[in-house]
Amino acid sequence: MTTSTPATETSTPTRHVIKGAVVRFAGDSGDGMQVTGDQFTAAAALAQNDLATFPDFPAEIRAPAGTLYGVSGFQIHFSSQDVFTPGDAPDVLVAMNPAALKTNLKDLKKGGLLIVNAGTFNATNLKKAGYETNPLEDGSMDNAGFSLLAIDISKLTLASVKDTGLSTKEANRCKNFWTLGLMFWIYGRPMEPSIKWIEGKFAKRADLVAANIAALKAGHAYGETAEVSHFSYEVPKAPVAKGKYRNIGGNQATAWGLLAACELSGLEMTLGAYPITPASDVLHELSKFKHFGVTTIQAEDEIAAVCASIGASYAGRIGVTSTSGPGVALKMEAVGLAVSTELPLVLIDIQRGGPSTGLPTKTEQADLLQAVYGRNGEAPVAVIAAATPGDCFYMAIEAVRLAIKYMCPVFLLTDGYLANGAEPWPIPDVSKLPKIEVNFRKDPEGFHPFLRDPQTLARNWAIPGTPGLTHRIGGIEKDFNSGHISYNPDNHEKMTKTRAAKIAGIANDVPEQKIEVGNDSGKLLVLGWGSTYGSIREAVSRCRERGLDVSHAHVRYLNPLPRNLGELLKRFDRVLVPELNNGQLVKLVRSQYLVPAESLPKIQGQPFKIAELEEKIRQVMES
Amino acid sequence: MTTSTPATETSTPTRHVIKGAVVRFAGDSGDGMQVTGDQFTAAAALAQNDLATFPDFPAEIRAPAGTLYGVSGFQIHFSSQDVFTPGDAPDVLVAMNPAALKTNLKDLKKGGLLIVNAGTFNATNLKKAGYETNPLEDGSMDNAGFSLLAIDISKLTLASVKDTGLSTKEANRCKNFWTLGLMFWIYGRPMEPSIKWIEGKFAKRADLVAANIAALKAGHAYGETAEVSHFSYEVPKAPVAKGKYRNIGGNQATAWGLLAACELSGLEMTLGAYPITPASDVLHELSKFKHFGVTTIQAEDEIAAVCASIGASYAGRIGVTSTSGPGVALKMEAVGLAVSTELPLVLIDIQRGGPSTGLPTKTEQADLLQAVYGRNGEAPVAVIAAATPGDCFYMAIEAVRLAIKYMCPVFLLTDGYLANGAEPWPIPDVSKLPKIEVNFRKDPEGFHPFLRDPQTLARNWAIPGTPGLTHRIGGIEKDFNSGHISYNPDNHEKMTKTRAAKIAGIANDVPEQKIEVGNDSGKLLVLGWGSTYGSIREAVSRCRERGLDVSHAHVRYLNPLPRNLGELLKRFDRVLVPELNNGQLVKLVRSQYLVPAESLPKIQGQPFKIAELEEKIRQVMES
Amino acid sequence: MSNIIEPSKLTKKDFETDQDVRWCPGCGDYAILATVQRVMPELGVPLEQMVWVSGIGCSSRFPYYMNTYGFHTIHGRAPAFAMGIKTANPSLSVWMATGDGDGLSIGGNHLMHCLRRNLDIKILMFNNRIYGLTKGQYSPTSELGKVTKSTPGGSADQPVDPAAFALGVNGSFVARSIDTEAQHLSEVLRRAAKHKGTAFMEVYQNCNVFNDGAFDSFREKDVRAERQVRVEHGKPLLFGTNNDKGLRINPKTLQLEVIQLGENGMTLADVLVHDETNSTLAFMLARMPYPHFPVALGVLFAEERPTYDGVVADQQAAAVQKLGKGSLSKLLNSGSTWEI
Amino acid sequence: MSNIIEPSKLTKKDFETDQDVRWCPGCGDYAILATVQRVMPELGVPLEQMVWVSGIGCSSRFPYYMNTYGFHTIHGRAPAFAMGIKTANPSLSVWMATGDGDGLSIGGNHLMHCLRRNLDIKILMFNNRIYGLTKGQYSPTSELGKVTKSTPGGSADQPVDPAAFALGVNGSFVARSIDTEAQHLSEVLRRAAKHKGTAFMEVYQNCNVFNDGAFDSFREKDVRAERQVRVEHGKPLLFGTNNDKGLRINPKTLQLEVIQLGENGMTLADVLVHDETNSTLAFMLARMPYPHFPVALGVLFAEERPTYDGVVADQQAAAVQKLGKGSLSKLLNSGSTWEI
Ligand SMILES: Cc1ncc(C[n+]2csc(CCOP(=O)(O)OP(=O)(O)O)c2C)c(N)n1
Ligand SMILES: Cc1ncc(C[n+]2csc(CCOP(=O)(O)OP(=O)(O)O)c2C)c(N)n1
Ligand code: SF4
Ligand code: SF4
Ligand SMILES: [Mg+2]
Ligand SMILES: [Mg+2]
Repeated sequence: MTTSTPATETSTPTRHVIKGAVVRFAGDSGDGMQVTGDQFTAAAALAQNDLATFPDFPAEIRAPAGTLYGVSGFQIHFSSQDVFTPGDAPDVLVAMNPAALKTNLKDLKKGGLLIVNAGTFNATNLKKAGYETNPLEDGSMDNAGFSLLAIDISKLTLASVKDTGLSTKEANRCKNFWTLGLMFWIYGRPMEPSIKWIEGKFAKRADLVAANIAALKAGHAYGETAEVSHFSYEVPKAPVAKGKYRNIGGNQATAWGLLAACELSGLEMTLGAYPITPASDVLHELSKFKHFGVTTIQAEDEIAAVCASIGASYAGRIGVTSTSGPGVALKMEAVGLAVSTELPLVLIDIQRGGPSTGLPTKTEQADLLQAVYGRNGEAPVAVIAAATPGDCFYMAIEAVRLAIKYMCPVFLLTDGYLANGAEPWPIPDVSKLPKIEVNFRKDPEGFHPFLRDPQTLARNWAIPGTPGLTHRIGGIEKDFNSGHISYNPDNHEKMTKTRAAKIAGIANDVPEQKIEVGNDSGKLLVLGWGSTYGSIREAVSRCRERGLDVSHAHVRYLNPLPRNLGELLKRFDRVLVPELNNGQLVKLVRSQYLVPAESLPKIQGQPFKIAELEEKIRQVMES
Repeated sequence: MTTSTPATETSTPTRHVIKGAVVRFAGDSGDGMQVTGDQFTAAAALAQNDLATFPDFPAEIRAPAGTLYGVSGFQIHFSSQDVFTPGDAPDVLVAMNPAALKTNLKDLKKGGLLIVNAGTFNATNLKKAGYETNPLEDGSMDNAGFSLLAIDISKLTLASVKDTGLSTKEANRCKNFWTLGLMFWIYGRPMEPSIKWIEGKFAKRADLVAANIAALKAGHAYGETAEVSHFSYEVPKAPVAKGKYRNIGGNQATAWGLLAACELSGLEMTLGAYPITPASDVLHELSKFKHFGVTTIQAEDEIAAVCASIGASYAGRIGVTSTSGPGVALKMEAVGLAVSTELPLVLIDIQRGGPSTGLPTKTEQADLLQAVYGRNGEAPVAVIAAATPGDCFYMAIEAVRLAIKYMCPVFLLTDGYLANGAEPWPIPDVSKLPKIEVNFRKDPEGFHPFLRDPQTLARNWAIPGTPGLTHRIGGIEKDFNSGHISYNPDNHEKMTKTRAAKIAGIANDVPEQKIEVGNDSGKLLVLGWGSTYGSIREAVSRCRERGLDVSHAHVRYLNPLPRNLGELLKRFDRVLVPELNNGQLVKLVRSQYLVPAESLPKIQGQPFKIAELEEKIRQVMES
Repeated sequence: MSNIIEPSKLTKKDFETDQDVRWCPGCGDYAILATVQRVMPELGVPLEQMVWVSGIGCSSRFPYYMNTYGFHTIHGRAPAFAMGIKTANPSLSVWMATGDGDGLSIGGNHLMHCLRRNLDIKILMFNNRIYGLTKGQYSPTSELGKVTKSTPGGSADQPVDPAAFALGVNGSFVARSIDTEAQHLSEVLRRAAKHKGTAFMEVYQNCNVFNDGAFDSFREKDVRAERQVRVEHGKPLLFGTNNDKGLRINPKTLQLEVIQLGENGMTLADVLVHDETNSTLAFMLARMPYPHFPVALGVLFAEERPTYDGVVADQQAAAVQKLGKGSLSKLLNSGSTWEI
Repeated sequence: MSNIIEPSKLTKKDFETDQDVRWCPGCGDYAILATVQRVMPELGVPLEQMVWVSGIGCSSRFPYYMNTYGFHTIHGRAPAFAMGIKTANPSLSVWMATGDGDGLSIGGNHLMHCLRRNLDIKILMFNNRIYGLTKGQYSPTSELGKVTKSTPGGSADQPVDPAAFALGVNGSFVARSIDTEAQHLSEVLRRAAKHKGTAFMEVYQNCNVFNDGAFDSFREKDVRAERQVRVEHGKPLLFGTNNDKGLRINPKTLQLEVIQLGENGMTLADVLVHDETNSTLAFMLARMPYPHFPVALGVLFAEERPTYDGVVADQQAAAVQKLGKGSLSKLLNSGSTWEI
């Protein structure tokens, strides 16, 4: 999307109608930027803008106040048109202290608006932020290509709440609502919903309710004043489909998708997990839903977690384990057992920056090859990936469906960017979601544990407690015809090929690869997977608006790859594969289809910016 | 090789000169077939035949006597020409009991010689072996296409040792030496060396010495008797290079190669290991060599084993860890740390049948992709593989050289077939082996832990105890210029690319890919790696003798692949990749070079037979 | 693979499988298997309600020979699998077979957490003080200086005592027995079956191939009486051929000591009475240095405590009680939503 | 990154690094770091001879702040890395920082084996009874029913006591202290430094963000005297504001009990004298149920034993003694060879 920014507007009292904007709130961990962002998001949603958000937490739990690494941010992109990412560079940057300014200013869009809380620009904070001199005074901001609103928000907040009798410390905490009030005014948002929220949130503290509301209103009133009035915008409704919406985050959607799978399959679920960033919230979220038949086990480590999940599957539940890269590495020996015993298992890998401990709070897509190949012996599993926060819900259901139908481990790949990102989400009609069929073996007649469905090649699932079906399974090779241990050479080859054929067969049970944007043949296909969906889609659309013959396809099924993918790729002169890794999907497609796909890697712990993709695509097409 | 078998010979009293033969000794675990095989091998070696051997142990520790799964075998292929494998089908099969006959007869070559100990064909043993009737009497062996020598070896043995006053139980144990004596006569071998061996072995038991020698001589004498005399052969010397030779097994060679690396680098070594079949013998062997400066740690598990090895590397030793597939899976998280901290680490994966516990005592090559890709994040390592038992010695040295020079983990892949196989080995002149250079950082001037050699990109190795170089390292991303923790996006990309470039650069430090057999261009290239060397080489040679335009190249460096490989592959119309897995190297070369290499998988826990490869190659070339 | 028999009619045969047992001839595992198969029918648990879980090792082959549900998993992880199985279906009777290597070397952590959580499963640890399946390396229970394939110069590790370990991590039931002592082992198995919580049983098992005779010095008929003390709750800790030796706490050193009844005024009254609810006593008995002291066999410690699976089940029930069975559509429509 | 100073001249400053410490303001880790940095110079170990190893966790960030060699490894595995480091170079002084999650949850097995082997390293376990770095899930030392992000209904796990665990697996040195008690902690550190073998120190550490006040009930000035018993070898186990309470073993129950001097005839003579060589007493002290009993702090147990690295080094030396420095060419030419 393109937004006309303040600088390009002629200043008039009436609101400037703009397509949309990208706003970033940045402040100290203690400044409540996440709350501000959430409230601002809710308002945009109610105004029926399309939007996407992304929080940016510091790596430290609670960094000392005022430090550079203690800065917490929240970015929102809202628009009257479809929105696919939280946006590249902010049109408006709100910096609540010097450190926030230092770490974020470089991102402000040319011609953008900078709002700073001048009240925090004292010697100590400036020093902590590494400023020799005060940037608000040393002239470094004069005609620096953006508009500056330097306001002593701290002072104005204290003034606005003085009658509530709060301690200065508490009073000072209200400054995020003062700021919110100002931003509400700038974008013409009603204050009521946030006032309601404040009343609910601080119900037990009347003084806090009064203070925060007072601050909110004061900030709003301040907007009215002359020097701000020409920064007033209106972002019309977006043409989004009718229906009921809610905001949903990636990890939340993943957890809720698993709950959905319980209801759709009628099975109970066991999540075995060990805390790890950025996966822990899946455990936290699911632990609230015991009444959905979900047992969450916080195991002693990742190995115990996956083993407990496999044990639960063996006993007839949906066994799920959630973790991130290093945890996945630890689970692989056990995943091999699930492959060999052919038990359903859902592995959720919320990828983060690697290798090793790497960049725990940053995003990356570098676990794909680990998921596909990272086990001893020939141990094929299914691998799928979610494309957006909301998509996590549906892919989690899909992971469970495949695991049960094919009696195999299924990896669901998401990443830190999806996990913490959020978007408005059309609430599905549960009654319309397809059921997941489960057939436990009951009949002793002719039973053995590795009897297979000739169609899917899945073995029958006979669970403890079933009379007449007692049997033993394990990780040693099994006889195709009896399920007993077998060291027979031909049998081993037959079983290995069968396990491989079973996974390969999934390709016939999943949608063909479709084109997201553009034609299904042409000069260039941009092939993506996972969380890069929004950036690629938007970048390709922009290139097409510029008349370039480029299309976008986004792979959700990574192993096996969609049955028509090879043929699709061959219909394009060139294939470009942008990934947040050093080139992984590109290896899979080159090896499988022998197409000269080209890698476009980014390994910075951050998502692609639309602009950089657009630029690369143009370069590629010119080269 | 082709051997003229007895049946094809006209029977005369003088010894038939044959190129060579494949002999298999098969009997009960308790029958001492391994000893017999070793003695027979020593004799062939002394006669200067070229040879290769392979033992075949039962999966159970000590299976009950007489059972099918309790059969233990030993196969030797000796010849007056170059020998590359222990041979496909035996020309001579020695079966010491019904179970041994039952499990091995199918392999006997058409026109071969079968020698059985008729004395063990009683009701119990026949039943245990699953024989309804006695195959020696029910006519099932009449003109079955092989010659039969049914001898009551048990009785003759007892008779031969009756004067030594041994208990029947002990006397009966001598029958393997009776059999050895017979085989010595058949191939015209001197008995003295084995007599010496017996005298040494049983030094403490004069009666056992006497008995075993008596049995040996009796068996030999029996050979003289009429009905055996026409099975008497002579296998001339092989045209092997001059020099001093010894017999060496794969795991032994691996262990000795590591000892060599200690001497060549002047460093001490720590092997962290946890027992696992078929890798345990590397631990066992190295534990004998403390006086070489080797510390072996039997850790509590594979994770502790690799971590202890990394700790040792950090402290300035050569850190090595040896294991098999499931153990490798467990080590991967820690390997990622070695990648990130850029410490030398040698991982020896003696591959076995998978997935999961799989077929622990069988061989397979299915850990290649795990070694290359099986870690979280972008975590490239070097991967190399040994081709023959003796080659394990040199590749172990190479693994250490690369690990130290490039400060990175190096996987050395061998497998159960190499581990337990053995071959005559020209003893190298130690003084001629290239030294391994080690430069510990000593100079505090301008030091930081991630300073790199501009050539190799290896970081400097500064070990605890060095004054002035105290520093901290870990698995979080590090700043390229200071080595401190860094969450900087561009730095992360730079470090990731640097680690990748460092590994890729190894290609310039290792030999170009050479052709083993045939021309360096043509119709078909058979591309192999690891333990399939002998079978492929022999099969390709035979095909060429038949006039087929086929060549053999064998990859020792799997990551990075040799710098000239892509260009080499493109010089052939077709590329066939035989592997003891479901197609792994073939994926790597297709993806990297976009050549339509074809996979020839065998997943039976057993090596390729020369004949089956020969057949496949012919089919491929005709198709 | 099996057919349906009602519990009361079950016999030893019903617990046997059609698989031939592949342990070495003479292995102590055979005796343990036979005793277990003999005791199981007494428990009145239907075949299909019983699950045997194991790791990897000779001992871990156990499930293949029990005609119940069985899961031969991966090395050292059996307790974690059992955790998933038991919490998924608490009505199952879950038994675990492990070895000193499987359970205490690679698997020590899972065993520790299973014990402290008090998951309601029964654990048989076959302690032969060696790695059998991998052909004879020393284990965490092998004595210091143990010479094996991997330690030709003798091991440098101080061993750990399984029972003391279990007590140290707060295990709720800790017992010891011997492979060949069918009766004693049977009694221990019955007690374990009755215990609600993790029942940890260490069974000394002879590996006649790689560690033959490891326990002969106190296992053989002729030495048994002098070298073993059979502990029974409420009974004095007596032993000896004439049952005239006893254990007491020396009031000064507060350490255990062996006393000879009749000698320097010692009477039965001086002998310590076993109290299986006293974890300190259990700890002392578990760690008595042998051969200076006899080996304590029997139920060293037993205490009823909430089980992990019990608490989990209760929380589940309480949640449904409080919130009703979860409804997805309610959930999806909860919180702030908006219509367009 | 550092320059060379001779040991005797070392000061606290020398042990500090240029990295700014990134723990939450108010975290107990700061106090521990300061105390450690203050005590280290006393040990006379050159900076370059000291190595700090850790796993992952807030506490495991410790090495970054010590100006010695440091290795921030992976979660739970620090003892295994220490094993490789110490055996590779026994002259190094190896210290380990870990947490209740790093050391007892994922890392319990390595810690157990380190303790039983008696590797000569010093281990500081920061026990805040919570997972700090991952923002507040319960840990193996959290009390049963602990409500956290991952256990909204309360945890179902019975906790394990680190000191009892260490004693159960045969640890040779087990001590306890508190983050804020600089003097007491200093003394424990000195004792640990002197101990040859694995010195295990549990330090109660306040996580003011996710488990604030976990130890206040016995840590605060006003309650300290009544709620803590400071154990010292050879000294009676007295506590209380007026030092008039003591611990004794009840001769009947053989259990510890608290006695009030002066009441029903109890005198100092009745009070148990601490014997740090008595593992049973240590076990009792470690497991005293709180708050019914005070919390025992100090060196609970200490015993000199052969160390793993010591035995390994001796074996190495002996081998060279016996066989001479190994020669590759001798080896290659040994056994049966033949010339062609
Ligand atoms: C991950 C892994 N590491 C190692 C092994 C090899 N292994 C199998 S059993 C075993 C030890 C067995 O010892 P124990 O548990 O005492 O059983 P036992 O054979 O003595 O009954 C080992 C090391 C394995 N199967 N898997
Ligand atoms: C393999 C792996 N699993 C999980 C994590 C995530 N993780 C990091 S620290 C930690 C627990 C920290 O708790 P503790 O050891 O008590 O340290 P504290 O932060 O409380 O000082 C976890 C679960 C990880 N880094 N690596
Ligand atoms: S190796 Fe030992 S433990 Fe294993 S089966 Fe044989 S005798 Fe039993
Ligand atoms: S989270 Fe807790 S333990 Fe970690 S630094 Fe903050 S206060 Fe300390
Ligand atoms: Mg054992
Ligand atoms: Mg903690």
